[in-house]
Amino acid sequence: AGAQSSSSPPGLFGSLPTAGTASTGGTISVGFLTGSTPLTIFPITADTDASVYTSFSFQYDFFVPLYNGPEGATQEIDYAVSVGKKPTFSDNNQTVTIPLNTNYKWSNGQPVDANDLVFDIDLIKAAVKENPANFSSYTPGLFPADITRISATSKYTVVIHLSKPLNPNFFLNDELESEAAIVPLPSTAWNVDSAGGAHLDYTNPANAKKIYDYLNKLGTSVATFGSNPLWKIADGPFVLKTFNTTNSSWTATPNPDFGGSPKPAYSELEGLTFTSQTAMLNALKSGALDISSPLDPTYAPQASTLRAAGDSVYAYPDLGFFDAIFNFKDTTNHFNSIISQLYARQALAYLEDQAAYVKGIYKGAAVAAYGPVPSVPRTPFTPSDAINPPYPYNPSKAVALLKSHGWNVVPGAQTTCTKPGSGAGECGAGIPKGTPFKFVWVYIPASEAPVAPLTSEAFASEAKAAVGINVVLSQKTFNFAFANYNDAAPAGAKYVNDWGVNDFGGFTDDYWPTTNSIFNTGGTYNQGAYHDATLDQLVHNSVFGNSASAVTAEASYLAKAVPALFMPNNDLIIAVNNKVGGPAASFLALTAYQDLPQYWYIKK
Amino acid sequence: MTGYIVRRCIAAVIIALGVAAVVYLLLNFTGGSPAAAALGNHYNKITAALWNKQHGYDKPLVVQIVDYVWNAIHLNFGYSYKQGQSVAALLNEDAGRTAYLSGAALVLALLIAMPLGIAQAVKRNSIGDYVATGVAFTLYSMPAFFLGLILIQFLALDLHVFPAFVGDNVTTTWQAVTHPLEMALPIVTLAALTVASFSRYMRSSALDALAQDYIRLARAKGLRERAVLTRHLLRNASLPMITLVGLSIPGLLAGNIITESLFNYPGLGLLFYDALQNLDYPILLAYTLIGGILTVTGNLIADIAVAVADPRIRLD
Amino acid sequence: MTGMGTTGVLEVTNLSTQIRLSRSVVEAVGNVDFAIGAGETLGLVGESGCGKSMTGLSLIRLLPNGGHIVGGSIKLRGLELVDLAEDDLRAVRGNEIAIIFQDSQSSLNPTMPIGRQVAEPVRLHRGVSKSEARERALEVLELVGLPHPRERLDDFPHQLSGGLRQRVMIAIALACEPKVLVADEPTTALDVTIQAQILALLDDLEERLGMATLLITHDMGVVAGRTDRINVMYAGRIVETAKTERIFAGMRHPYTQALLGSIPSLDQDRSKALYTIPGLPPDLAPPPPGCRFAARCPRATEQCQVEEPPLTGEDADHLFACWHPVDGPVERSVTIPHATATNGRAEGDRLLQVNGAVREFPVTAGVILRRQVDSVKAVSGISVEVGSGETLGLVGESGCGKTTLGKLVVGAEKPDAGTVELAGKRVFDLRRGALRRARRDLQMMFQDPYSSLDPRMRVHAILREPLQIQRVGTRREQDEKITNVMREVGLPLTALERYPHEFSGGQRQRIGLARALMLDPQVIVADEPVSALDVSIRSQILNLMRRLQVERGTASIVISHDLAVVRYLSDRIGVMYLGKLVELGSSDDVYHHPAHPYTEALIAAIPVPDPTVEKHKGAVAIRGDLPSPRNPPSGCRFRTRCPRAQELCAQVEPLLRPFGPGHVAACHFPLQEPVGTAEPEAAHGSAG
Amino acid sequence: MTELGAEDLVGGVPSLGSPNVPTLAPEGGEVQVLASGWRLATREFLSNRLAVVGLGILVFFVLACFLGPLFYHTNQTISNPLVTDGAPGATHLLGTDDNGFDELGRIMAGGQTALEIGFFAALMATVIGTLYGALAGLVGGIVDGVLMRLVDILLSIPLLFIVLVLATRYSATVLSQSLIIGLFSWLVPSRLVRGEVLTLRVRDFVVAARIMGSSQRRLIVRHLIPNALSVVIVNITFLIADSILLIAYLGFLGFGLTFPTASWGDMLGNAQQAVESGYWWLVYPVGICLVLVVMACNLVGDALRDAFDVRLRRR
Ligand SMILES: Nc1ncnc2c1ncn2[C@@H]1O[C@H](COP(=O)(O)OP(=O)(O)OP(=O)(O)O)[C@@H](O)[C@H]1O
Ligand SMILES: Nc1ncnc2c1ncn2[C@@H]1O[C@H](COP(=O)(O)OP(=O)(O)OP(=O)(O)O)[C@@H](O)[C@H]1O
Ligand SMILES: [Mg+2]
Ligand SMILES: [Mg+2]
Repeated sequence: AGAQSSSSPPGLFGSLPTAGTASTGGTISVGFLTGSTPLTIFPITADTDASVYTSFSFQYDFFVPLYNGPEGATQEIDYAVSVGKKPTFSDNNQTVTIPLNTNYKWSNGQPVDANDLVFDIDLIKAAVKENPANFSSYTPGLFPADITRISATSKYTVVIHLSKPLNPNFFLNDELESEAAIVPLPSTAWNVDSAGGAHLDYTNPANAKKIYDYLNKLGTSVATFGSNPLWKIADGPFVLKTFNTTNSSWTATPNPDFGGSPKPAYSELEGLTFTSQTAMLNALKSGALDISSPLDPTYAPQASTLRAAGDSVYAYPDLGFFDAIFNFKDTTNHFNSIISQLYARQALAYLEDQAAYVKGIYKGAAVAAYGPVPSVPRTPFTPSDAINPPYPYNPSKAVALLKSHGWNVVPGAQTTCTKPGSGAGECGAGIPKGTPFKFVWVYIPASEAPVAPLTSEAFASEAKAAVGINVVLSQKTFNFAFANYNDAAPAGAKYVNDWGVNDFGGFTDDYWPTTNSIFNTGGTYNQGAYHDATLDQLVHNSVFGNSASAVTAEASYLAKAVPALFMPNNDLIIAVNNKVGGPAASFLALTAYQDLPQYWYIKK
Repeated sequence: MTGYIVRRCIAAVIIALGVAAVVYLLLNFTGGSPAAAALGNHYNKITAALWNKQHGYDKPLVVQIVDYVWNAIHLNFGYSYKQGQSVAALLNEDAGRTAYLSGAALVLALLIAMPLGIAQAVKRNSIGDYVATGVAFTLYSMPAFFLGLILIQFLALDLHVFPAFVGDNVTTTWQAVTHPLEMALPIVTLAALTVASFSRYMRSSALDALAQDYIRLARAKGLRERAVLTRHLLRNASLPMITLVGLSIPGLLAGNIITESLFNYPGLGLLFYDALQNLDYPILLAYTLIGGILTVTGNLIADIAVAVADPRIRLD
Repeated sequence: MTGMGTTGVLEVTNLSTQIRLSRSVVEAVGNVDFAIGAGETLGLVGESGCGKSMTGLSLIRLLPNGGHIVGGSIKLRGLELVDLAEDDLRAVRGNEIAIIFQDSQSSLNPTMPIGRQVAEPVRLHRGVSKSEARERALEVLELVGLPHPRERLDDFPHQLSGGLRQRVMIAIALACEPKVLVADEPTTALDVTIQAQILALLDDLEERLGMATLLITHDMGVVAGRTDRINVMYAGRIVETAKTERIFAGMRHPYTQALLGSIPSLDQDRSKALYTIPGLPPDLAPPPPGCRFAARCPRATEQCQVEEPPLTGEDADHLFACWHPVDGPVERSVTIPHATATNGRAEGDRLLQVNGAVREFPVTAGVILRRQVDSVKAVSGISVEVGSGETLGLVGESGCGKTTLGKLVVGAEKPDAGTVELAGKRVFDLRRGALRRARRDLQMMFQDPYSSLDPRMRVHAILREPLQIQRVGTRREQDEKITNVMREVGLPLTALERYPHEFSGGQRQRIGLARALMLDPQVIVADEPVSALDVSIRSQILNLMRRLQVERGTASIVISHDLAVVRYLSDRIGVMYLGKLVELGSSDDVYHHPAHPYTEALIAAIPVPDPTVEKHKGAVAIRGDLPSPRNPPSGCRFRTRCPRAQELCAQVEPLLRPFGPGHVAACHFPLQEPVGTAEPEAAHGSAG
Repeated sequence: MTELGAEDLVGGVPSLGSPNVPTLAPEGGEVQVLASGWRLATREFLSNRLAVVGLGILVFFVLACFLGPLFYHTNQTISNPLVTDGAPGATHLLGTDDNGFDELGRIMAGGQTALEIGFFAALMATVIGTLYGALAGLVGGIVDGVLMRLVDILLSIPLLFIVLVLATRYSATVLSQSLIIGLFSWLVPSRLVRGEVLTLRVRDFVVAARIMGSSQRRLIVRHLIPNALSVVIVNITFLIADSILLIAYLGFLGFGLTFPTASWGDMLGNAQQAVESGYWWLVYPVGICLVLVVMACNLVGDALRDAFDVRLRRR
């Protein structure tokens, strides 16, 4: 099955730990950064906790999700670590039948069955009804709002009826499998609304709400994580043993009732907290920590020292994209009109020397990316544009493009529009004569993303030196930029003219990498208010259509349309103490924020 | 005496209330929206208005300030939406460790600075004095993180004398106390921040005292030099230090932010630093407020201590 | 070469002490010889900076940084101290030789109870227990006349008045019954009344304990009555030594002569100028060759410039170092031109009139908003007047309100009640321009010549400032005026380009005077014009002021705690006590026929530079300290220290009653019978 | 017995005439030739060897940072990802930084901004503090009480916190950093000036000027300000040192200046990572520069204080 079969994929930075031979016993420790320590153990995760990936890997150590992935470096569902088997779609893609594995059982002896999945979805519905922010994977109109009925048709089969036809790939990969995924919950034990209270009928929405409120309250109360008997009813490879509230470090022991395989061979899994990546590395070097959390690419140069200290260091990107989004509403210097012009976006794209960024800034720990679906890691949906970029680095092409559209290009100074108008060879509608090509570029500080300032600075330098485009850099914290330099947020209106480009980070893709809600008109994350009818249709196909290649078409279109400046897809660096062994795939999965600690062991 | 203390305390309370109001205003002015922070992706006009109403952010600023101060008096500093806990609980968790770190650093700084300052004053303009002055100035001019970095690089990573960071086994204050080796570098870093200014101050204060006639008189009585220093000089020269210690509290707290994040030590400074990255306003507010109150209290205690220790200060 | 043979407890021969500075070496003491026998008191006098203190400090080798003994010997009953090991020397310090430091106000450790400070040397040298040492401390504190010593053992120094602190200092010195006591200016910082008490105490103790005492002072009056012998020091050398009476009656060194001649005495003829010594003592780093006094000596010849005179004399009992010795005191005969025409005040001439002036300073407390909790009654209803051309003197102990009254007169303070009128006009009720113009007529000269001059202004700017403010004259006229005034006060024009700190104290005081004169005021208030100055400089300034009084005819108020100074300069004298005017009259009346017991006591307390007078003075008339001006005693404020006080004094406040023409005093039991009854006007202090 | 007659009057003044004193010489005596105030202060300052070293360091860095780039030409505006983090060598004496800028050139440029910010912030703090303190000290009473309590309150809020919080909202430029630091560090100078004004106000020379009828304005301009100035000047050096340190902390905590400007503090911001990555040249040279300059400011300030003090003491 999945995890054991992967070997070193192309584009891997460094080398994976060797498998060795397993011994029994011992402790393996995993590092966390303060600020991304587990905040919730109850697997229905609210928005406020959702960007903290460790909450999920922490939860999944104890509770096996319906669908989990990826399979090593392959961006697909790994059925070996999922409760569900591959579902079938029927009735014009409106009925989904999900068969469950029969080998999982709860610590209280109950099997993990269809009711447990129904229980989870009922609770999710209750949570969303209370406040959409309670379920971080919620997208308006989609899961769970698109479910009309859900029923357990047999002990291990669940049937879901959808209100409208959905692309099966979309429903499986983006809705049933996603970060804050669907996790079957112990419906016979957790269906209570108070400690020792009566077991309630959770199919009654009122009860579901009560149960959700109760569990959610306990699930975010870190002080009782370690002691609450509810959380000991687990079906995952581990059971939480202790949780130290002061620094959120924790220990877990193998779950004797774990129905999957392999069963953990060592006796304790430990989560340790560090205030910085540097502190974590120091701990690794001194042997106090076994497995790091994903590190920034700026740590790439340290690979050699770490290796010298006897650690394995490897890096691989997560599926997703980084982009600096254009603000199509920024009227400062008519930037909205300029950026609406495809040629202007193309010119900017030509200025990105991604190869140099990867080499000089990412120190090799990244791959160039030119669209929402990167070339690495490879998915079945990667378009050819991802491999052969439509606008590779070429400043002279940028110059030529601008010149041919009526701009007076003055490298090193300020390029201005000399031929206003919307005809051919003219700047475009709404750009008066003399308009400077100039905008504010917002990026986040090095303390939050070490490369962000550097790539922003490199781009700004190039734009000015080569084409005379003036990029005014402005640093804002992630939270500030995300909440305010965002046309899709209510607070954004106040700041709409404060920014032209927002390089706040990027998005993680689901295994069906549609940009629904990111680039489609009205999408909740369409922060720059990009509007393109063609794209809207393509996204619609990806979500509601039936084509298995819809998402490739969408990605290919976006790579050419440049709705944002795509940035290199950076690697997540993982360092592992050589004493730890395991199948390569289990280590590769770490680069996608997936912990599969059951595969690891202490080498003999 | 009691009258003085009572009056001084009332003044401190008024200043502390002022601090709370100013801090609230300041953070409000910097334009953080707690609703945006709390609601995340689902932040929109309607949810925000609802949320603001629920949490009292729709009231006039003055009322908000009064409410905030009122709640702060009751040790209720609000709720951290990012961390999902009441701020008071978060602070409570970390306060002990930070107090230990700062306290130990302060004590260490005093233990070094007081004898050093006196020795420098007694042997002034000697080679030793120059060297000590030079070192003091260097330390005083060194950003704490730079010093910490050098210490980590040389003492921990190169020479392996101390651990480079505070390990996971130090989670309670008591553990911090019982792991002196792990705490050595953070304490030294933090202490170095203050030891320099303390010893400079002690030196000049000791120089002043040495020039006083009562020192000459003590010698004229036939006292040994050591007795002159311990019985007559020490107390008089140390009096100004009390005030300085009170004044050094903000510096220590600021140093905590640096030191704690540098050495992986979970304390208030780190809490603040994380909150800053997350724009976790309730924590920012509370920490700044506590910093202010500690400063006020520090000054208050220093004033009272000086009054107790210095018989010249008239208390009526 | 010593005059005392070998019987001395302490014998100092050929002592030389230097202070090494970074750039120079100060030869503070050079070839000094003296000896003191048991029970004997040796006086060491001289101007400031002549090496008196260094001599005293050399005896126990407690010199300032860089100071060390470079030669000679100090023998304490045969024990050589100069090269004694530090440890052994410690056994001598505080035990056999005790010292009372100059400026003793800061000699007590402010954070240690006085009992422990007194007990400290006892424990150290006697090796006794804590409680025994405490008992001894009690004993000596009683000995030095500290009232209620048992209760005060645990007091801190700041809780004691200056006089009591000095007593504690003496107690510390005497705690181990030393053989030798060095008293360095033991009374300089104290008021005359307290000084008299302390000197009497020292006298008494020397006699009872049989110590050898070295009494260091610059005040010839102090040594006159209390020493057996006097050494006169100048620029690090002993220039003359003899028995006290002989020094005063038949000094041979011109310096000694000048020193004595420049002190105004109480019976000084005001028409005669004071004797002065020109210039300043030399810098001792290094000292000039030849006779060190030569540069200031009227008798100096070629020889004096190059050859240093040895300390010799006709007999071993009177030695002096001079090539051209004088013979006895100088006859003061220089008359001040026109001075004889005493500026008697014409009846009804009231240039300046102060009516019932009251000034109380609030005492505040509270940290946030300062509340007034009490007030210092600095001036409590004083009425005086000054006629044109007349000089009024104000005397009284420190803190009695003299300066405050002076400031009220010139408008530097606002009275809380009462008025100040100049030529019948209430000038300070005027506004703006009129007020500014009125201010021309009232100027002040300050006590501390340094702090009264802006350290960042050149003299030229300082002198021009009043003219600028008052918009008097063109630039050229102003410069002319400045030149004239500079000449008047005797300063070279080169001084105009300099900053205040580059001047000596006397020169600064001249600048202060010049500034006061710039506007040709009608009244000048001179607040302690000479108290910060050395004797020789003091007489220069007094002569100058006296001359200007005569030449310019400006009315003035002279404030001083020194009755002799006030008497020399004033036509009339007012005596103040705790914010009240207790006596007012012509100088002669006040001095020769005082009506108020306080005036009498004050006069009696002043040490007179005449051994015969001084040695036969009676007991100290005033006891105790000045009460706090925050809550002055009821009734007569002097009653708590008055030997004549009775019931009545506590209940009824005495009014000013006439005792002759222009002579009033406020006392229920005066020293003489009042003439007539108190008229309302008299009660306000004007001459009736 | 010596008899003195009217003929002994010298220059119209009675005195014990000495043959050595020429007639018509001023009786006040010649003015001693003492060193002037500034000379004294300078001598005192120069006698402090550490201070001279400090001054030398300051002068060196000011020259090196502002004139150095004229001789050592480097690109400091166009970042070049291809030559990032290069080790020191012949083309780049101190290597290159993570933008591919020449580190030595960067140190000069960063020194300029650090010194500029330090200076501007100090200047602003001084101006505000002086005016505020002078106002409080002169007006006195309730106004003084209120103004000073406000200072107490602001002083109780740790400066680093305020600046950090503000920095999350406003992006940093040389001007804005100077402004923010300056706006929040005037408190200490205001206290100093107020204290100084309070003592000066009752000094006799001010009383003297008042008695002459001087206006309030003249008092302030001619007497109070010049005399309070030494305290202020001395404080400026300390303020500069503190400001440079403060921007270093801001840089470390991630709130440095925007590209392509950088100050030493910003450059040290990533020190921890750079050291661990083995890029020592990005840390120690700039760190040493920063420490040296801050130390030099402190040394000079210390010595100035002593020098001014001695001058005032030497009456
Ligand atoms: N600490 C010192 N350092 C350098 N020179 C000093 C020091 N103390 C005194 N002197 C110098 O030594 C000389 C003698 O000083 P000393 O104090 O003995 O004078 P004095 O006669 O006691 O004067 P005064 O009446 O002012 O006390 C003076 O020239 C003085 O300037
Ligand atoms: N500005 C002031 N504030 C408060 N109290 C004052 C002030 N000026 C003077 N006093 C007090 O008023 C009283 C009288 O002071 P004043 O200076 O007039 O006395 P004085 O006779 O001149 O004394 P001295 O001889 O010491 O100069 C003293 O107790 C003094 O402490
Ligand atoms: Mg002396
Ligand atoms: Mg006075």
